[in-house]
Amino acid sequence: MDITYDLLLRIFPALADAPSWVLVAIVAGLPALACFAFMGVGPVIYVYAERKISGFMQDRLGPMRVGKWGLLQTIADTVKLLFKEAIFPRDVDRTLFLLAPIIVCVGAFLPLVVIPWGARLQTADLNVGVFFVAAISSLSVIGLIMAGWASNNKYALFGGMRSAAQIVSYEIPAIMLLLVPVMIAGSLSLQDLVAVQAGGLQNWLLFRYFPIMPIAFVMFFVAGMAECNRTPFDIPEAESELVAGFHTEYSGFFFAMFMMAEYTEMFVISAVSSVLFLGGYLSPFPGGVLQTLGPLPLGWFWLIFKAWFLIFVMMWLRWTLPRLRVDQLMHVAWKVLLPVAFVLVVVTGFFVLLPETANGFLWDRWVAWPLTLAFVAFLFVVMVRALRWNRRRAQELAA
Amino acid sequence: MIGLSHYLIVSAALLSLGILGLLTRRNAVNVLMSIELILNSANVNLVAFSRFGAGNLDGQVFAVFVIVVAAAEVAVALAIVLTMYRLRRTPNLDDADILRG
Amino acid sequence: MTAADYVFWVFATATVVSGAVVVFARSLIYSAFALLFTFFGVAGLYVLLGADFLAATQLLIYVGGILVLLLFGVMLTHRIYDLKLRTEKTQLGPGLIVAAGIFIIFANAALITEWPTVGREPAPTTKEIGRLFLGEYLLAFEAASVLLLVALIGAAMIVRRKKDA
Amino acid sequence: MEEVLRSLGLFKPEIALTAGLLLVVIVDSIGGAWRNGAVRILSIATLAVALGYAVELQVAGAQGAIFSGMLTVDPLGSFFKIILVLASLLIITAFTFRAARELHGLGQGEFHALILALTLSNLLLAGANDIVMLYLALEMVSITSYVMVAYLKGDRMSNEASLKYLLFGAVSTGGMLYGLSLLYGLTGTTSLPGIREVLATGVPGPQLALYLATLLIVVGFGFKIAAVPFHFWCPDVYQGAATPVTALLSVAPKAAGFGIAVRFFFGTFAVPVTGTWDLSGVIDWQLLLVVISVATMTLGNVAALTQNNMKRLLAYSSIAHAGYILMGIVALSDVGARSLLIYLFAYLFMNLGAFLVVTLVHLHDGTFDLRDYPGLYRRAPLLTLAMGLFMLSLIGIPPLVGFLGKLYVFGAVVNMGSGYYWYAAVGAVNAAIAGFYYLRVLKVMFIDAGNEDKPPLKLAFVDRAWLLFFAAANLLPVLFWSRIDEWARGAVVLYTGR
Repeated sequence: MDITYDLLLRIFPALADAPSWVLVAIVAGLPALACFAFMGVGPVIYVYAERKISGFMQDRLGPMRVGKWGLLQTIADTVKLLFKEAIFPRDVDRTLFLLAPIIVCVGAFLPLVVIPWGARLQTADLNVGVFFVAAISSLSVIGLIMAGWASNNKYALFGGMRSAAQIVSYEIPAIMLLLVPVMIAGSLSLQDLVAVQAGGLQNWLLFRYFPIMPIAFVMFFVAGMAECNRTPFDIPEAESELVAGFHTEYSGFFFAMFMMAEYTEMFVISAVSSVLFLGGYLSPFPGGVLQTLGPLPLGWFWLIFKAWFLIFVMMWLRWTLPRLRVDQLMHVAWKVLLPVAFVLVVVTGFFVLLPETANGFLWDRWVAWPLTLAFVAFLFVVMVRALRWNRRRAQELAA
Repeated sequence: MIGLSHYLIVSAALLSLGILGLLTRRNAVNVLMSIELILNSANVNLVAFSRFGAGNLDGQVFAVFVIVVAAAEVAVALAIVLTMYRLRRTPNLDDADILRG
Repeated sequence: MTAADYVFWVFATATVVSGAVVVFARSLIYSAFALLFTFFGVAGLYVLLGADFLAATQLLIYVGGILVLLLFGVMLTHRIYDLKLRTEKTQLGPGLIVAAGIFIIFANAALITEWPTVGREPAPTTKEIGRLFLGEYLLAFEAASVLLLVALIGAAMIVRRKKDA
Repeated sequence: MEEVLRSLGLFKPEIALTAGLLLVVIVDSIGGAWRNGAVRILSIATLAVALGYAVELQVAGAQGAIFSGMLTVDPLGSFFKIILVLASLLIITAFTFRAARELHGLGQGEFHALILALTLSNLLLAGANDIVMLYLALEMVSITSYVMVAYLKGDRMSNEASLKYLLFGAVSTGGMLYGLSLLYGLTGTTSLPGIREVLATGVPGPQLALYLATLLIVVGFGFKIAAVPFHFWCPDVYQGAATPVTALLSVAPKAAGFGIAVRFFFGTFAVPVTGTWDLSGVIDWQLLLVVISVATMTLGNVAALTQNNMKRLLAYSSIAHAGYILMGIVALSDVGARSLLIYLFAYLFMNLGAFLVVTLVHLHDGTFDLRDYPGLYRRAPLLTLAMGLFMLSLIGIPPLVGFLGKLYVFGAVVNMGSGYYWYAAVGAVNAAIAGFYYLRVLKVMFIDAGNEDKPPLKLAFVDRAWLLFFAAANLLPVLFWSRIDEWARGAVVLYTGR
């Protein structure tokens, strides 16, 4: 809040004389408006990207009709959704039915308040930033249960309960893993977390403490993906089992709200992951190159770039991995992620205490980040080769 | 100006609502909710005193422990309520009446 | 009134009104969802009181943990296709009188007592609370972990269906 | 860091219990056919080590506040530690899975882990020196007890008992928490010595909040020691829980509750003067406790008269005994505190003995009903004689330990002056009422006819040994009473610093 206030006064010094309530309204309203705009427009882009990407991955073109390369397709879809009649089935509990999408949306949007777009571009630099994100994201659980319950439909209820169980289970390892960067930075504030990663790619937390942080990052990302119910963790809305999960009965605008919340949540998870592990709004080049372009700060660009890359990974994984069963899902959360997370936290605690490694291990500066990059590249190459092999095989079969 | 007494009155209201729930509700889960109201009222007290009265953080730390205890209590309580439901298909406390004498 | 005062009234009203819904709602599920707003309102009061860490804790544990548990409790102890979930209320009259008496006594006590007024300006609490946990309250912190362990063992033991020797 | 290291030296019994608890959990989760035996041996060893450390603390007369004033260590606390650990040790060795029919076929690992956790939290409660620690320890004791009561999970009575216990407990501790929050608001500190310092100078202005706080805190203690009118849970819980759990609950949490009550009322709500304490502030909690105590013993005894279920009978009897023990707190003097210690010591052996007999009868006959007890003398003379001894001890017949306990308690009250003679008289009348139902048990067992056709009870050797042990523990202490008296006298040292 105060950051916005400072920024505002710098741009319009005349506002200092305005009555306090005007200032408060502007300071509270502007970021809210900005976030809301971002939330409104973001999903349009994500949905288009998702459809195109899945198209390419499945060897088809995706939407092509509306606009050049189908660019206007999602806009048309949005307009259609907004003007469609919102149907209320006869036996739904109207109050809760209406309240549920609102709560889910609030839970998805509120974390944006603390996401830093730049050193001074942040709605509120909360002292408990990371903790706040974790706390707020539990809000959507309630919304999902509420939606499932209010629909008065057994598939919706099962979907709601499943997603609640899933989110609650994955929240625990996710919060444990949040602690790893927090312990290294010694702060819960997202600004401080970014600040410790300053100085280029090799200082990103992902590339420090070599075997620890890459594991922590991957696990956090997996847990985060499970929290926003993405494939392979989309059991709550598994269309082959539950029709469409908790939003089976929703249509029109309210359905759009759920979609908006889901994509926003994806963005939040990706943005938080990049803040925690990938240097947030910092540019990857050493010495702050390209951190600003002339007078224009580029922090927001880097953050969105990293976040969108992670969103791309999510969409990529969607078409790569099959859906898990419920028992496998719980197995992953409780018997794989959680114990490893505990071990990581304890080990990191020891290493943070050791003075020599206070900034990562000795080998981190030279060895760790190339190794991590090489590993990622290797994964990429393997995946591409597998895809190529697949295609060749398909052609052979066709021939 | 909002001061200590405002918060204390909110807390007193929550406390009496919790007690009202205890006295009038017959469903075990509902009684648990009333207990949560009471715990929350005590927490509001503790934090308000920490801010306006005592001037130290002991109250806030106390409140954190209260929240932790509440979580443990609810977990055990729901386990017991679930067993009760499994044994006699009702969550109503009035039906729990085989122990008497 | 300053802006913070308005915010106080909003949160206080939300807390008390939703607390009343918890107690008076005919349907159990409404009580449970009203509890969400009570917890949220209380968290808002914490923020106004300068307890940011506690507010986040309140949301994380009460909303993300306890309330979800309670909702599961509600749904698992009812036939879940029954949307209404009516619960019985008894002794409403005497209960109201007792509760009103308690409210009057405690509100009166809050108003007439000369509380200490040292006070503490709102300031970030996270670091200080962390220090207290690992310093002055170290033992309580460890004891709380034992308590959680016991609750975990106990709850798992109670709901496990099969007897295993 | 130095503070922690210093504290750990005075914290050995609790450390032993924590380590044992974790070991038991780990061993139990490893599995294997040998785990039940291993868990049992591990728990016994843990409790024995903890007992050793507690005795060491007592002998050394260690005093001081540890962990930045969270806990105190003093001879009084060490005395309670010894009693609490001893109670758990006796339960684990003499009762549990072999002797208790209800527990047959249930998992042992969790049971032993829970007993260790309960003991640990009892010790923390008895030594708490800060209201945060007090509340936390109280809830630890309570939550562990709820789980233990629910241990017979397929059993409706056990389930219902635990639900009642839990709801009642949660409400009373919630009320107590509200009282503690008011106390924090009034004094601005959570440390008990700090609170005493503020209360000693007096709270300015109207005292209503202080009264409310005291009242609510008494609710919490009253629940823990099952004093009237917070006793409703007690008979149901005692009846519903497995007998070893009942036996443990009737002694350990109650003793811990008295431990913290003494600390609270003597150390916080009063100012220590040599030999006696003076009331601090304006709260006349003595009067409040006198009323509670009289109501507790009277109601407990009267209600016990009509009971036929032995567990319920012993439950009401334990309520009545809590009333007697409260006399020691009301006395507010060294003599009072000493009488409380001695009464608890006596109560430990007589009550556990009585529960052991009830357990053994249930093991062989499968009944808790007094109406199934006739003819027991002919079928199991040793058992019946031992029961006779325990019953006489509970009445307070010389020269058994129960008599000595009552002697000290009544003496402490008489010591307070002529204004309290009536209080001692009420106690004496109550002891006479109590005689009726204890003697009724004896009459049924020795004189009444019935069950002639049933075969004699074949007690295992271990059970006989334990019966003899408890009988001796009731009979023999009178022989070296001066030592015990000296021990208790030396234990009445309350550390009230920060």
